[in-house]
Order: sequence, then C-alpha cells, then structure tokens
Amino acid sequence: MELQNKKIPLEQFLKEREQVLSDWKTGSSPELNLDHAIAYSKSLPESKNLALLLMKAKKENRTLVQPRAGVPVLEQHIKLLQHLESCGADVLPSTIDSYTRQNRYLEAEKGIKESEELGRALLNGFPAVNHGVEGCKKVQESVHAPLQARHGTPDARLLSEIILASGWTSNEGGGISYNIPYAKSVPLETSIRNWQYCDRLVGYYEEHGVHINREPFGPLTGTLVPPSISSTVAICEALLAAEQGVKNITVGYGMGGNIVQDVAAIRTLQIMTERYLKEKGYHDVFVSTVFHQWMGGFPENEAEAAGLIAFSSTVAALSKATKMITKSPQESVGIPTMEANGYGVKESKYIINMLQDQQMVDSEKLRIEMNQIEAEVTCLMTCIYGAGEGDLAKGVVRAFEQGLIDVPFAPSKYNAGKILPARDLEGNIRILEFGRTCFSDEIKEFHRKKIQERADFQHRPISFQMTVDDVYSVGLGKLIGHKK
Amino acid sequence: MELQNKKIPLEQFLKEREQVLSDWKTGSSPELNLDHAIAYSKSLPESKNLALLLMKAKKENRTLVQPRAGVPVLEQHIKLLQHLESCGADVLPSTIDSYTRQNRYLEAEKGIKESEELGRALLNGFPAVNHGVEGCKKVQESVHAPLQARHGTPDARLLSEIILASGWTSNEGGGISYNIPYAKSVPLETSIRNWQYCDRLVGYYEEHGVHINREPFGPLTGTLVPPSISSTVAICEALLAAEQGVKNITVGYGMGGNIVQDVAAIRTLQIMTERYLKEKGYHDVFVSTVFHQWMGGFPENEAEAAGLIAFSSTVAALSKATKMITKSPQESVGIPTMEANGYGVKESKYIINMLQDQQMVDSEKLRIEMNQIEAEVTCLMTCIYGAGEGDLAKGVVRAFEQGLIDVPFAPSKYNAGKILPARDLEGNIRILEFGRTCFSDEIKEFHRKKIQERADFQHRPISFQMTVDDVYSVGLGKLIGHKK
Amino acid sequence: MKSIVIGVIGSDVHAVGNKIIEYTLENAGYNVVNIGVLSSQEDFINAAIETNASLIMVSSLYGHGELDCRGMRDKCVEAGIENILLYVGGNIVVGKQNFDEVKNRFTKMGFNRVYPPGTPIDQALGDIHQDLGE
Amino acid sequence: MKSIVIGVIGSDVHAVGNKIIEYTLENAGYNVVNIGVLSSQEDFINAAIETNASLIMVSSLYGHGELDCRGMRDKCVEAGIENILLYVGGNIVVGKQNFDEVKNRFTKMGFNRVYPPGTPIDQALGDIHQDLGE
Ligand code: B12
Ligand code: B12
Repeated sequence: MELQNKKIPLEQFLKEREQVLSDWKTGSSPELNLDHAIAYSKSLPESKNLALLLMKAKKENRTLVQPRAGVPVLEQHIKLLQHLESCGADVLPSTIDSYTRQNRYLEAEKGIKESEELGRALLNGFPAVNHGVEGCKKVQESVHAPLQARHGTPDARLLSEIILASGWTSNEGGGISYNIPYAKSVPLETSIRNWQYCDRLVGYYEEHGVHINREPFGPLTGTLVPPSISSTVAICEALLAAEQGVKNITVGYGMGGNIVQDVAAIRTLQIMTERYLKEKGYHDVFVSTVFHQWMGGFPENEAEAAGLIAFSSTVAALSKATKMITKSPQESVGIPTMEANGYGVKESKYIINMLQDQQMVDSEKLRIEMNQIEAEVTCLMTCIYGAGEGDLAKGVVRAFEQGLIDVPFAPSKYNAGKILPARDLEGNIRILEFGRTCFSDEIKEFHRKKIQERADFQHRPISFQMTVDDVYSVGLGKLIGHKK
Repeated sequence: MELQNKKIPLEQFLKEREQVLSDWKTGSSPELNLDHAIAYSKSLPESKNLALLLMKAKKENRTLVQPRAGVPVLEQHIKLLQHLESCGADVLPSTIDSYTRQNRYLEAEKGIKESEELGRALLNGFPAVNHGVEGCKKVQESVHAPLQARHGTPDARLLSEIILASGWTSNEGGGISYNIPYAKSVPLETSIRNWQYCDRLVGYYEEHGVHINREPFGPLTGTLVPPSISSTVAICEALLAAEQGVKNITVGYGMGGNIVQDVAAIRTLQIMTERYLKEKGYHDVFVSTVFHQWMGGFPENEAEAAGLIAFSSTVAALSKATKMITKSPQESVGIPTMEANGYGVKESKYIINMLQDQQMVDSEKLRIEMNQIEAEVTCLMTCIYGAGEGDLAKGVVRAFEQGLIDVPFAPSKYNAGKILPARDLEGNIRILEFGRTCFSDEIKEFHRKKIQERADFQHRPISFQMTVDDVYSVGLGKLIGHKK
Repeated sequence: MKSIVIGVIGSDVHAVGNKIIEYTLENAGYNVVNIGVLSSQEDFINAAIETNASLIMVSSLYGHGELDCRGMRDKCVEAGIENILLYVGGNIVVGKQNFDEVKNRFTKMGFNRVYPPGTPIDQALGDIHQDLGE
Repeated sequence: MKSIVIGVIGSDVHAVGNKIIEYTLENAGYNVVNIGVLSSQEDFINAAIETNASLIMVSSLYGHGELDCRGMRDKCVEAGIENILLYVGGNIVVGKQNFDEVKNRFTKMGFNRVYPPGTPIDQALGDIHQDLGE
C-alpha cells in the first residue's frame, strides 16, 4: 500500500498488530491484550505519567532532568534506575540495546545470557523485547518517576507494544529520526510506515483515555546539525504523529554550543511546532521541548566533561526547555557506571534548580537568530510539502531522496549526505556546503558570509577540513576548530 | 601622623622599612636589599610578570584562570603549584596561612614544624614570611607562570617585602578589603596606612622599572555583598594604590548568582574604576578585572560543587573578566587535595576556552542593571569623599565609622554591620535593610520594591530570616532562599 | 533560660556562621553570649564563668582548629568549670579527613560533641536540648 | 598504493569517525575501501579479498565490539587471507574497563593492534606506516 500521511484505520491496525505480536515469543503475553493493557495503565498513579508531568512542568516554567541508562540484566537495570531516581532524575529512561534496535532478538538473548554469566554487561542497553511485558512492568513498578523508552529503532512496533502495556508512558523516536541517523539501508517509506503504527498505537491509548507522550529524536547525528535541519525533522514527525492521534509531543534539540543560537533554536522549535500543528488542523496537541546536553564527541578528561555537562545545563535552563537529557563524565569512554551516571544527574539538576528563576534575556541578537531559523525551517517545510504534492509522508520521502533536506554525517543511504556544516566566528553552526538542499539564495548567502568571515579570520580556505576540525573541537576543549 | 591619601615620601618610606624588616628574622636577608631585589626582578622573563600577562589577556579579550592554593611545607607547596600549572593554571597563587595573616610568625613556625612531623598540613596556607626570600624564590623558580600572594593581612608590610624580593609579581589585598572581612579590632586607619606602605613599595619597584600588579580583594565577606558595595571598596583601594605609585590594578568581584547582575557588575567595575582614576588625575594606570567563582557556602556534594564551578566559569567567560579565581569540588569540606584543586582548574579552564568567542549579549536589561550599579557607586563615592572633606583615606575611615558604607556579615567592629542583603525574585542581590548607608531615596525605593515583590511572591514577611535563608540557599541547591 | 557561649576560636575570622548561630539559638530560646571571631580559649572560658553558662560552642572554620583547641578542657578545669559542656563544629581540621579519626582527636581533647563539616546549627538543636535538658 | 579496508562492525551506526577515518587515510596516501557502518565480518573480509588489501581497520564504537569481533581471525584464515593485518579501535567494549585486559582479550582474538577509547585516527598513522612499510 502506498505511504501517505493518513490515520491508519482501526481494523487495519488491529490486523497488522497480530502479525507484529507474533514477531518474537514475548509478543504472545496475555498482558498485551489491549483492554487489559489500557485498564492497567489507568490503574497507575498520575505521577507516573510523563505526558501529565510535562504539562505541569511547562506550566511552572521548569526543566525536568532525565538521564540515559540501560543495562542488559533486569535486576541490574532496576538498581540503576533506582539509583538515578535517588540522584534527582525527574524522568527515567530505559535505553534499549543495539541488537534490539535492529530487531535481532536472538543476539540480544545471547547478550543477556553472557552478561549474566560473566557478571559484566555485554550489551549496550536494556533489551526490552526480550524481557517482555513481565520484565518491563517489573521495572516500572520498581520506580516512582515516569518511564520512557529511548532507542533508535526503525521498526519499533513490537517494542512499543511491550513498553506501553507495561505502563511506560513515553516512547522516543520517529520514522525519520530513528532511521536516518540509525540505519544504513532501511527505506524511509518503511520506517515512516512503522512509526505510523507506533503512533497509531499511542492514538489508540489516547482514544481510550490514557495519555502517552511521544518524543521525536531531536539531535539526529548529534554532530554539527544546523538547528533548522533538526527542527524541520522534528516538526514533520510531530505532524505525522498527530495524524495518528498522538496528543502529547516533545520536540527535541541537541545543543550546538553558541548560547544565543541554542536558546533561539529551542524557542523557535516550540513556536513553530505549535504553529504547524494548528495550521494543519491538529488543535489539541500539547507541545513541549527537550534539550540534549552536548551530543557530539566529549572531552576525555572527567573534569572537563563535568564542565561541559554544567555548561549544557546552564544553556538548557536559560532556554527553559521543558526537559533536558543529561550526559555523564565518562561519556567519551563508554557506557557510564551507575555512579558516573548519577553524578551527571546530580550536577545537572543542581544547575537547573539554581537557574530556575532566570532565563535568557531578550535581545536584538536573539531575535535575529530566531528569525533566521524560522526562515530556514519555513523554506524546508514548504519544499517538503511541495515534493509530496501536499502529502507530508510522501514529501519527506521524496525530499530526502532528492537531497532537498540533508542530515550531516548520517549513515543512511537514503540521505544525500552532501551537506557540510561548520561553525562561524561566534561558534554558531552554519552551512559550508549545501548539496541540493532547497534553501533560498538569501539563506545561502547568509551562511556563506558567516563561513567566509571565519575563513578570513583563521587565514584558511573553506574546505571539509574546517568541518573535520569542528567535529573534533569540543572534545579538544574549543568550540571552534582551528588548523593544526 | 594623621592619615591622608598622599604618597609617602621616599625617606620616610625607607625609614619605616628598616623597622618593618626587623619584625621577624627573615627580614634581615641580604636579598631584601632593594637594589638587589630590583635587579633580580628585572632578570626574570616577561612571561613571569603578571602585570604584563594581564595587559596581554585584556587585549586578547581572554580570561586567565587562577586557583587558590597554599600548604605549609615548602616542598609540598612547590609540588602543588607545579601540579596546578600542569592542569592549565595561567596564574599561580600562594595562599598564606592565617597565623601569618595575623603576624603570628611564632605560631606559624610551630605549624610548619608539626606539619612536617605529622606528615599532614596543620596550617591552612603557605607561611611565606617564615619561609623567607630564600623559600619564596625557590617557589618562584620552580614554576613558569607568574606568582601572586593571596592572603587577608591587615599588616602585610613584611610579607609584601619578602614576596616582591622573591620575584612574585602581584600582591592581593588592600587597607579596607584585608581588614573589614579579615579582622575584628584593627582600626581602618592602621590597615590603610599599612597598605599605603605596601603600595608605596610597589610604587618603588615601578619607579625602578619593574611592573607589579596589585589586586584589591573584591568579594569582601563573600556573602551576599551587593555589587555597589564591593565595587566602591575596590575603586577606593585602586585610588589609594594609584596615589602610592601603583600602575597595574585588578579590581575584583565575587559572583552573586544572577547572570545579568554579575556581568553588569564586572562591566561597571571596569568602566568606573578607570573613570575615577582618570578623574582623580591618575592617567597611566592599567585596569583589569577579576571574577571570583561563587564565594559563599558551597554545596557539600562534589557533583553539585563541580556544577557550581562550571556555572561560575560560564558567567565569568560571558563577562569577559580578565581573570577568574577558581574553587574546588571540596570547597565546603576543607582545603582541597592537590587533585581536587587541579580538577577545579581543569574544569574551569575548559569552560573559559569553550566560551572564548562568546560574550554576554547587550540588552535593555543589562543596561538597566549597569545603570543601577553606577548610580549606587556614584552615591557612595560622593559621600565617602564628602566625609573626608576631599581626602579619600580620611573619607573611607569616617564613612565606615558612620556606617555610610557597610559590608554585610563583616567581623570588624569598625564596620557598622547594620546592612542586610537579600535576593529579589530573579536572584539579584538587593538590600533589605540599609542601616545608615548613604544611598539616595530613589535607590532605597528601588531595593525596597524588589524585596517586596519577593516577599509577596513567597508569602512571607520581610525579615532577617530572608537573609538567613539566602545565606544557606546556594549550598542547598537554590539561588533564592525559601522558607523551611 | 540557660546560657550558651558561642564564638570562633583562634585567628579565624569566619563571621557568617557565627551570626547565624546566634540568631538560631536565640530563636530556640537560649541566652546567647556571643564573643565573636578571633577569640582565644581564655575569652570563651571567661565569658562562660561571667554568665554562668552551661555550654561553650566553639566554632572553627579555617582549619587551624586542631592547634587552637588543644588544652581547652584543662583550662576549664583550672578555671573551676570542669563540668561545662564543650561542643566544637565547623570545618575543624585542614582538608577532607576521615571524620571518625578527627572526632576521636577532639574527643580526646575533652570535647563532648564534635560535628563534621556541613552540619548546620539547626541539626545540633536536638543535642543541645538533650544535653541541657530543658 | 596500499589498500586499507575500513568500516564499522556489527549493529553499530556511528558514522562520524568512519567518515573522518576515510578522509584522513586518503590524505595520508592510502587507497581506502570504506564499507561503512553496520558491516559484518564477512563484509570486511570480502572487501579485503576483492581489493587485495593489506590491512582491515575495524571500528566499533557502540560497545558490542567484543561480541561482534569474535572469530574474525578464523574467518580470515578460512578465506585464505590469514596474514592480513587486523586493527580494532573506537570504544570497543561496554563501559570504562581496564584497557590492558581489554587489549589482551582482542589480541587473543587475533587482532594485531588494539586502540583505547579516544585515540583519533591521526595517532595511528605512525603504526600503519610502520606495519605497511611504505
Ligand atoms: C555522536 C554519538 C552518537 C550519535 C551517532 C550518529 C551517527 N550515526 O554517527 C547517535 C546519537 C545516533 C548515537 C547513538 C548511539 N550511541 Co553513541 N555516541 C556518540 C558520541 C557522543 C560521539 C561519537 C563521535 O561521533 N565522535 C567523533 C568521532 C570523530 O570520533 P570517534 O567516533 O571516537 O572516532 C574516532 C576514534 O575513535 C578513532 N577510531 C575509530 N575507530 C577506529 C579504529 C581504529 C583501528 C583506530 C586506530 C581508530 C579508530 O578514529 C576516529 C576518528 O578520529 C560518543 C561518545 C563520545 N565519543 O563522546 C557516543 C558513544 C560512542 N555512543 C554510545 C552508545 C551506547 C550509543 C547508543 C547505543 C545509544 C546510547 N545508549 O546512548 C546508540 C547506538 C546506535 C548504534 N546502533 O550504533 C556509547 C558507546 C558505549 C560503549 N562503548 O561503552 C558512547 C561511547 C557514549 C557513551 N559513553 O555511552 N551516538
Ligand atoms: C565565606 C568564606 C570565607 C569569607 C569569610 C568572610 C567572613 N569574615 O565571614 C572569606 C572570603 C573572608 C574567607 C577567608 C578565609 N577562608 Co573561608 N570560607 C568561606 C566559605 C566559602 C563559606 C563559609 C560560610 O560563611 N558559610 C555559611 C555559614 C552559614 O556556614 P558555616 O560557616 O559552615 O557555619 C555553619 C556550620 O558550620 C555550623 N557550625 C559552625 N560552627 C559550629 C559549631 C558547632 C558546635 C556546631 C554544632 C555547628 C557549627 O553552623 C553554622 C550555621 O549553620 C567556606 C567554604 C564553604 N563552607 O563553602 C570557606 C572556608 C571555611 N574557608 C577556608 C579558608 C582556608 C579560608 C582562608 C584561610 C583563605 C583561604 N585559604 O582560602 C581565609 C581565612 C581567614 C581567617 N583568618 O579566618 C577553608 C577552611 C579550610 C579547612 N578547614 O580545611 C574553607 C572550608 C574553604 C576551603 N575549602 O578551603 N572565607
């Protein structure tokens, strides 16, 4: 059937569902009966519902704190989450391992077993599908804060079924953001279609009175992504989700490093997502934002990493994003120990609390940067709808196919990979090479001017070496890359 | 002889000098011969001169990083400084112990001996006078960065002689800032007179071609000091120093916690110090600024403390202060280990480097805060000159006597101690109780309004309890104190 | 109303905690005799004798506490107030040290209660209440 | 011009380092055969055979390196390229582990060089140069 941005009819959804649940043995759990799952979800306290918590936080102008965390063995995972909660995490994650993300449940099974035997983790996350509803419910019942699945799965249908039936109230991802940065050869049609299912499932829960939050993955490749690119993807995914009945969406952004650009990005993202939703007829969707602490290569030294974490938190607090995802001082080395992860939470929470009553001051400069992002997003959105002849889902597929939108450093072969970012003299992320992206001449001129200023200042030619230097720079302790 | 703001005549200075040098046995070192000391200082490389380094940093719009550090045993102290240098400190300190600060050299001697015997430090700093020129020179010759003495000594004449003869190129302190927060019953006349000597000594070096930096101690009690109070003290000390021939002055400020107020304070301090120096006829004095990371009670948890250090660094970087003094994650517990101190330096330096190309954006709000501080400082300076009938030294003594200027929480009985600070709704430090300070009615009205807003918001009466809550708050993880 | 002598010992000028201790103890209903910063052992003892105090609370923040507090109990004995309660708190030694050992050192010196860094005065109110039995 | 096969093994999609390695090795004068992310052991080996490569550089960033790399040397032997150089680098195990032990594990698997986290490709150029002897 041809992909289109259209709510999946109930029967079709239920029919597909049978197939999805038969994918792996844990799909046959009686707990996956929808009536049962809805009843169970309704029996949980409101304080465990992320959709509600986000509404509350946004009203209070507060920024919630959430780490990433997941280990293969169930008991260890519970212990980990309880520790993070005690460190002040407002929202708890379960980061899913990479085999599960690729639907390789057999390998995940092996990974769990070996991790148990060797007494050390061999998987990089929590294999939720293998643990099934029974395991995931146990996790949920062992903590107080709302739970969210965080992954990177092009086909997360079974995973989504399992976590929602377990009382987890949020699912990260989307047909673009969990494909382009996370896969090599999954067609966008396929991942978008699969995520329509995931969103439809959330829509089903909503129709039956259970609020569920959905969060497109904002940072994409985490590496020098211009704010307008990531915002456009987030807005598209918000619109696709809303069509399937999602009512509570958190759009995300990965910190760039220039404070003004970062705050401008969060503010614009909130405003434009709401605007597009309204414009397209989705009037009852609640929108909030999530700010990711620096998502690119981290410094190796733990003191420096701790500095970067607090700096990220400062910017998040000033932006008044509704939620912030934390890193740990061990980021550059590997999956953090429980203690290191808790350290990141404690440190981040401290800064958020300290800055509770301050926000970025309005200025001409901030306004200019917001206008710039707005103009760029508008440009991209217009050409996506154009490419789809009015249909967003088709538009997204074709726009990527034609390189009209392009994500830097993405592994997917369905991404053009021609765009090259680089920083300007103040560290703002700009575009050095546009590929076939459909930005207007005016926008291109703006970026060229900014990059030229830097080239002049650094006495160097404009080239990929600039981008490379910028990829390394934050890890080496500077925002703007310098020639070696 | 009556105290006045007048350069000490050379003969008088040299006569007094004989007495000063006879205070303790190390004063008789032949290295203290002025010709010899000047020749030695001139033989040192420019890179070891803090006055020059500050000029360079200011030109490059860079913020230098300096920790506090001092241990009693010479070899340990050298090891400590070398470690801090390897962590990236641009300027090295030697924090002097508290017995030396009170000129109790006999007790310091005991402390050194016991520290050596027990293998752990019993003194809270480096007893420079006891170690004498020989020891202090050895310290200086063991490192590459410029050295500065940091202390809190009302009578630092002998100490100053020893460190300058040892090739240290900066001395922190001043007749007000090293008395009011650091003493109980030393009359201001005495400490100002003693610091005129210290400044005259620097003047002597300058006259003989050796640049020496002087740094009034900006943060005072480190506890909720309104920016206009600390700025006024800094400006007075800059003027008193300039009169004695000092040519390179770094005025300081301890972070308050509201980003806008903090940046406004540093900017205003730079501008107004320069303005007053010019106005009073000192045309060739180079002024720079130093930002102190949070100087009040620190959080106990090391992750939180690390957060506060990076947050402080972020504000310092945005303010473009010429130098920043760092703290360690062990601040609330005790003198840090070498490693913890180095951690603070590394973390801080990382943030300074990251933010090298960004600064606080101009805004209406920033301008208002700067104007406010300017108006308050002008008010205080005018009434200090008035109290002294035109003589600054006399004016300072009388203004403190009459409580026209008043430092919160200061131990000195020569400070009125009637002023009470508290934060407003955005965390700016305002004045809750004015005592007899000579602020204009307009200024008082402004503060009252701000404090009233907070009282209304927090549903509480305006009282000392507000101040108390604010003293505890940062240590407990909030900027603005809340009722328990 | 029982009297408590408070102050900061030795060459220590940390005044903030001292002011807050005074305020807190007065609010808790004690007669507070505050001898302030830079106080010697003798200053504490004289104040205690003059005011017939039941408790001396020594603050030491700056690290020299160990040197400054030695022999204080002996001086109390000499002055005829051998049974007076002695508390010490603040940041009483240099640096981060194992607190059990620190406590041991000060207990041996004759202090009845020894508090680790970061114990705000409010947390000691229970002890005071218990020891003074009011 | 010697050929080097590069790629990211297993279910790993970290693409940034891979692109930079390609760029750096080409600048250093090698013929780079980049099989990209999500590559199996077979993909590496087939590419090496096809291009007559002297060295396979395996990247593993995501933590499953230990599971993904096992048996790779045996597969090389089976495929008749038993003498090919095998390097591995990135963040090759889960979490912060003692690197000597990690190195040992991978050496036993038959890797000629094993790099700790945070070793940028530039730092390995010397080794490559030495091992390929050009
Ligand atoms: C950016 C990033 C991402 C992006 C990647 C986008 C993309 N498609 O490329 C996103 C956000 C999508 C992502 C996803 C995930 N990531 Co990731 N990611 C990072 C991060 C922050 C930076 C990586 C990077 O690009 N660095 C810059 C490049 C230039 O450096 P590099 O990759 O290290 O490569 C250089 C060197 O390592 C070396 N090198 C590499 N290979 C080889 C081989 C040889 C032989 C030699 C000599 C040298 C060498 O040369 C390269 C160039 O100089 C790192 C942490 C860090 N380093 O700070 C985590 C990190 C690699 N990710 C990690 C994990 C676990 C994941 C996820 C599972 C999600 C999660 N749990 O958080 C998923 C995995 C998805 C998957 N299936 O692979 C972990 C791996 C943990 C471990 N090994 O214990 C890390 C270390 C973070 C952490 N501490 O938890 N990630
Ligand atoms: C503000 C401050 C200053 C100000 C003090 C201004 C003034 N005159 O009051 C200034 C900047 C002048 C200063 C100077 C110095 N300081 Co100072 N200072 C601090 C700081 C940051 C906060 C202290 C404070 O006011 N806290 C808020 C109040 C409310 O808390 P408090 O003082 O801890 O008191 C509470 C509790 O401790 C408790 N308490 C106190 N006494 C007692 C007694 C009993 C019996 C009980 C039950 C409870 C109790 O109740 C109080 C109220 O709740 C601390 C570190 C920290 N805590 O974060 C360092 C600190 C105390 N200072 C220190 C030092 C070393 C110095 C200096 C020598 C300079 C230096 N090397 O940096 C000089 C010493 C000068 C001197 N001769 O005393 C060290 C002490 C080191 C140690 N013990 O190992 C500390 C711990 C910092 C550090 N980590 O190096 N300091």
